Amino acid sequence: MNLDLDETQSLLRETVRGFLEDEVRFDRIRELEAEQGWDAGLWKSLCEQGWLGIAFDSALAGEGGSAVDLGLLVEDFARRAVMVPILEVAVAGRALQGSGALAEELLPGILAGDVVPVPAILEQTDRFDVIDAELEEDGTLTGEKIFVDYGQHATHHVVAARRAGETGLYLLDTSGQGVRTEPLLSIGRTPVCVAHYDAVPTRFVAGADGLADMIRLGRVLAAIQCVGSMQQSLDATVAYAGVREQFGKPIGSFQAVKHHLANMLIRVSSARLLCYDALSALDSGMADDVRIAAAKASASRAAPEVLMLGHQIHGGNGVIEENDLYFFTLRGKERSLAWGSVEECLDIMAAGVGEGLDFL
Amino acid sequence: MNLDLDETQSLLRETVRGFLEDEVRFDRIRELEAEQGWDAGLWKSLCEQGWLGIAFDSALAGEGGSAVDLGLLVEDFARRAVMVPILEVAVAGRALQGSGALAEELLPGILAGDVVPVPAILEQTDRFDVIDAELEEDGTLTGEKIFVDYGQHATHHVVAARRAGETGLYLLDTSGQGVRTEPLLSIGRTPVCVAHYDAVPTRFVAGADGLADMIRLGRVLAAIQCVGSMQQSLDATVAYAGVREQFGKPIGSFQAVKHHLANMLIRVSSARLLCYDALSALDSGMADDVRIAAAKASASRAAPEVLMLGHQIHGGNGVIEENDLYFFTLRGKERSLAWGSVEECLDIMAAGVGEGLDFL
Amino acid sequence: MEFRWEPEYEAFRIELSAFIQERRTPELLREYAETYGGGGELIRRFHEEIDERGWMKMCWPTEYGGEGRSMLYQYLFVEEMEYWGMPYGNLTFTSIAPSILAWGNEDQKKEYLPGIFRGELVFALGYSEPNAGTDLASLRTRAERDGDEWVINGQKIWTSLADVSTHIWLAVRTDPDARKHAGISIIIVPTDTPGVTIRPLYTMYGGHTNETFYDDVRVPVHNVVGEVNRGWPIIMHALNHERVGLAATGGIARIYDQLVEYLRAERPERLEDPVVRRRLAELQLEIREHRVLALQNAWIISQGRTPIAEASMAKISATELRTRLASAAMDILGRYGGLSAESGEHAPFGGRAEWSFRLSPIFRFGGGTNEVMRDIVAAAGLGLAR
Amino acid sequence: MEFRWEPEYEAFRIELSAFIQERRTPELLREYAETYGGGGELIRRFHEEIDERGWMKMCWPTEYGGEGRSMLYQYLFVEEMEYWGMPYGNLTFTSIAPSILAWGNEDQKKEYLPGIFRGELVFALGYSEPNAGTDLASLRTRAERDGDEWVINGQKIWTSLADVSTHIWLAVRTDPDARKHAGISIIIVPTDTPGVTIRPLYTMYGGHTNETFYDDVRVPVHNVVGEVNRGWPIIMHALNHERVGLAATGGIARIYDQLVEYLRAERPERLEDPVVRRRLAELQLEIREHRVLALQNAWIISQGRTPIAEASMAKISATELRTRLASAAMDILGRYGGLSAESGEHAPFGGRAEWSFRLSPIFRFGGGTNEVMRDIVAAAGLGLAR
Repeated sequence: MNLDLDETQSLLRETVRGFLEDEVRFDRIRELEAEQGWDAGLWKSLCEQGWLGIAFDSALAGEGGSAVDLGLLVEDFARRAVMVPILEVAVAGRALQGSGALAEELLPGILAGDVVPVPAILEQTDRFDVIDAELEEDGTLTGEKIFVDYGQHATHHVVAARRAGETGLYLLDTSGQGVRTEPLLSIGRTPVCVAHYDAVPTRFVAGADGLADMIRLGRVLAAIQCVGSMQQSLDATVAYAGVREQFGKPIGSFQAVKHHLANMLIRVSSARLLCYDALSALDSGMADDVRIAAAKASASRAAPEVLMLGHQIHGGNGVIEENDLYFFTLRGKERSLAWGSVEECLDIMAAGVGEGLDFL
Repeated sequence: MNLDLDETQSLLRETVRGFLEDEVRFDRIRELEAEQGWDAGLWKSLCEQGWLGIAFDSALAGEGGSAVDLGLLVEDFARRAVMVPILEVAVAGRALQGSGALAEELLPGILAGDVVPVPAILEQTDRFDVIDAELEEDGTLTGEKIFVDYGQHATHHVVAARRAGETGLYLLDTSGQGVRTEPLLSIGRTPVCVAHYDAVPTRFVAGADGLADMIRLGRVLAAIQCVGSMQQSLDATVAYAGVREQFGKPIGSFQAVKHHLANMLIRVSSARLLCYDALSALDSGMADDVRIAAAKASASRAAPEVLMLGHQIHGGNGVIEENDLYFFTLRGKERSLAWGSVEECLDIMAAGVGEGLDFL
Repeated sequence: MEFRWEPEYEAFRIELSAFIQERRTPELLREYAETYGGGGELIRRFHEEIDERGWMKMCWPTEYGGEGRSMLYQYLFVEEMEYWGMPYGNLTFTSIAPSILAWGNEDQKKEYLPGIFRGELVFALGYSEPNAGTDLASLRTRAERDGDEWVINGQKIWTSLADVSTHIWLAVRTDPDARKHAGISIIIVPTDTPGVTIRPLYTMYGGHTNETFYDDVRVPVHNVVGEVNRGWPIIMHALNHERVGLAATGGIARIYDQLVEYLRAERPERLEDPVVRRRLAELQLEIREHRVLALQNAWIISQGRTPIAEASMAKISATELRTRLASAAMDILGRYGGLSAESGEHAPFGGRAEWSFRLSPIFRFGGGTNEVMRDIVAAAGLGLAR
Repeated sequence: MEFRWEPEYEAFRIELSAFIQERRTPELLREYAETYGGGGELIRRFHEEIDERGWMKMCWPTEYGGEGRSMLYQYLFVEEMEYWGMPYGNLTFTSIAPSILAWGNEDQKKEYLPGIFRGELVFALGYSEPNAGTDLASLRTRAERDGDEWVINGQKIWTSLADVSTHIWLAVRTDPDARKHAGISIIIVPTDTPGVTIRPLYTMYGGHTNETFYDDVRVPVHNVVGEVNRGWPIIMHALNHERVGLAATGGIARIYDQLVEYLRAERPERLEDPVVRRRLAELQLEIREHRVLALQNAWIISQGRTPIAEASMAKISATELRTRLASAAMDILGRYGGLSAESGEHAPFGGRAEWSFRLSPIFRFGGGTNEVMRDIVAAAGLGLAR
């Protein structure tokens, strides 16, 4: 048991935060939002810093492969609302890691920032357990995937599909013929699309277990992104409550405002701890779907409440685009829906009800 | 549309409140709680006042038969935590009203307070839609009913039972052979029992419609009892917050306490309005099960929150038996379970989902 | 006590609903979305038709051309308009017009009311300043008398609609030496008066509000509403009416109905899921709980009484439900729930839930923060000391 | 960062659980219920057995007979005891003992600690007075020095366990002229000292607490803990430890487990109902959300740091969940959920949910009201001015 960051983790956090504060201007994010772009330059820099390697184990030229470390990185990126596919490339890349020749071929490019693979799982039903896409006998894919985050900017999609009835993950190259992406506009304002595939060649990445692992990690990291958004909203709101005066005193001295802030902290703290609990379980191979779902359900359910309390305390100043607060509100709510909404995660927990509270 | 009390209603309320304040000492209720008794003397007096007649239409020697008026009466009785079967006799008596000869035989006694019939509906499953009790061919009943409020003190039970597959209401005399009651102790501390019947003769009261009407009225009146408990808790808490001082000022001047009280008022107001909305619909013959269930769900869900906020503001002074607050906490929560808990009422509302919000 | 709409109310609602259906064209809705109800030919024509039927004035005293009908008609009118998302003058109609009726002089009533009813006059509310939000009495924009004119200098914020309005209902300090709540007046400023500058502030809900700047703005002295330095009660009166509008159930009920309709048409298996049905039942319960508070409020007004605690309760209830409902609808819709209108056919019912979520914060602090509303409920509703 | 219990912790919990199962007799539980942990031969014997295994002192410094183990062991110990509803000294163990260790002199440590560990000494907490609840510093019970003795006069309320305790941990005013928080001392008063009168106050949860009256009660001067007039930080320290106990997850988790077990055994059709399963999932989520706050708290203590905001957060979270859980369990059980233990076999799992509901208010204001806890979270956790 260790709920503190270790020395390496503290150093990582400090370095990442410093870098992001220096490199990421919020106005740049506003521009990217407007053009539905992504921050390709920043992606290259962070790859140069070697941070992406945190997602991969060292045998394959990565730096670590600890899910907890990856969570710390993703949380800090969420706190700066950075417009890069850190979650997507991390989970797609980790799935590729176990694929032998494919891993050797692609990982160096991924680590260098040139190869950008993202997962493409969901179909029209918006359910992680309904995969109808089916490969042809020649291994090509014809069909559609929806809610492909950063899909229009990725070099590769790691798609969930069936072959001979078995579900698995398959890699396809988006630069080849037959791939068309149709952008969507989602509340989070990060790039997302529908991907249409017409006889696109694919390569095998992993089987059903690989897909399940990808969903587990993606789910907790999306929960961590909610946490990052909430924390940022809380920090901004505490700062604002300290300087904004009404009735001759800072609004932070009103008990109602204090209690809102205390409630925000309680919710964020619970959600964060459950996320790192789940990531830690992933690292030790003790993750079960209920534990993963609990982390996501907690963050997803807390997010709209916490973020809207932030707005309540900010008043009108919080809703104008000149203020940075809205990034976190919109991203946080979007991430609460991604990788399993609170409804879907509670369904998973409900399926496990009756197995006893052995988690104490 | 008229959300105010009319003159007769205002007068009734004033008279009833005055009477109850004069006649009902809380210490008497403590004694009755301890012995699981009921306030037979008070019952006689209220019958002498003619108030029970409010439940019945005038053609049958009653006074009115308006469900709204009955609701006002029941609310005030709940506000004084009076230990009499006002709800039970009202709904049982109204069911008897349509039974011709039986009505003529019993109603005078009911109005005089000598005949005390109460409903006996629930069986082991605790569901209003599962009635398995079945009459023998000779019309006698052998079986059990549970959660019979005031059943050990009643002269008659109006039981829900089947005969030749059809559900209906049947009257039985508890003073005859074959009736045994087994008291239960419920959180509300009002008398309640399991009733065991062994070849007890019965008389037909009403068919399935009569049972459905009984459940509808009983359900809203139980909701009104929750409202009465909540209102009493709120009033006591407002008074306490005005006099209890901490940190050199009344605790009612702390914003957190004010907001608790405001939230209590909002919850009570919604629940009460929905109750009278439902009662009014019963009067105009426009009641549907969803509207009835909504009133009960609202009151049942609000009750524990409101009552516990009352305790939160009362602190230690609220939990000792010397204080009257606990009557309302315990009764309110008990009534939230009676005649359909929030879970059961939400199930009923869920069954009606998709029919559009035509209630605006 | 009786919770049933009498036949004449039912008949009115049916007539109004039919009227709306005939005129609810995509073009009109687009104009409404683009101007926020501030203007456009279609909206003006729609207003005229409403006014021709007498519906704008039906609840007004006969001496001002009204029919003196119960304010419950106006309640039904606003609910129905809000349900269908139609323009009806909004705050100009629900808050400014009654304020002019209550506090304006005869000249002002003649000058403004007919135009408001025809939809020709649109008022923007000039209350808030950068340092005077909920603490409105701290406002600093000042008006100094110079002969027959007031000369106004200062800055307002959240002057929504200013860019499409004809007038600004401006709260100014006319006596800098008086105590905080004294020395404030309401002055009607035509928006095109020289010295008025309007700067848009873009918002997270896709539209914009405005900052407005006043630089030696000159208006005639008779533009003051009520007495000079006695503006505070006028503001409180207008805010109370504003809260009534904020408490409307129509828009909330619509999102719920659209959600159910969408699930029925596009995701029938979701609508059959017992857990989804339970969630919908819970949301419906909350709408019902709110609706009776809004109705109670309207009832009190219709009886000529002034709801204080009740208006605040309904305002709290509506605005917090709005956020919860939008958020829950998105959760039920999953990632589809996050899609904005710009996603076209992929977005469930035009991305309305998503937009409603982005819009929802403003109602909770607008018209007085819900924290102050709760203070008011405790004071006016329960007698606790302020 | 690592959220896994190392094997030695797992082994400890397994050993402790087995130990409890062997001794958890109906007789012991009855004695616990009747004395509230205050005493009785079976409880004393149980304590001795715990003490023999070194579990009472395992986290204590070696110089006081402890093993200097991580306080996480004590966290597991308390959670397991609370889960099974077993006596372990409760506040005397979790709040008073560490206070004596931190503030007492060597004589006091020798005099009290061994007896606490063996369960022979039970302390009642004498903080609150009729007019000094959360505002504890307003206390008026006074102690005046007379030679080698303190002479105590006054009244306390909520002196729970006083009737079954050996000592009262009494907060008194020793300097009436000092400012509010100064001039307070902690004095240990043997319960059988002449002049101490105990009057029971019966409660809605079926047990009783006490009022205690002090009429020229004389105790030796060396019964003061720490320095005279410096009692305030001792009280704060002890309250902080009390909050840790109030935040325990064990009792909450037990109600949940019992509810699920009851449904499985007695109402299997309810446990299969998707809506009931969803409600249970929501409750389980809330327990998980609380449990990590309690763990965070324990972790900070185990690192030798003092949790302030974290202790308050866990206390708020545990105590509000307790009410919600009990209430929700009753709702799921329907009218059966309202039955008290006295209803015998009809009452689901001994009427535990119903009793838990009646008991639950006290935790929300006891040990500092949750309103003050939130003030503390805002101040200590977020740096807002008090």
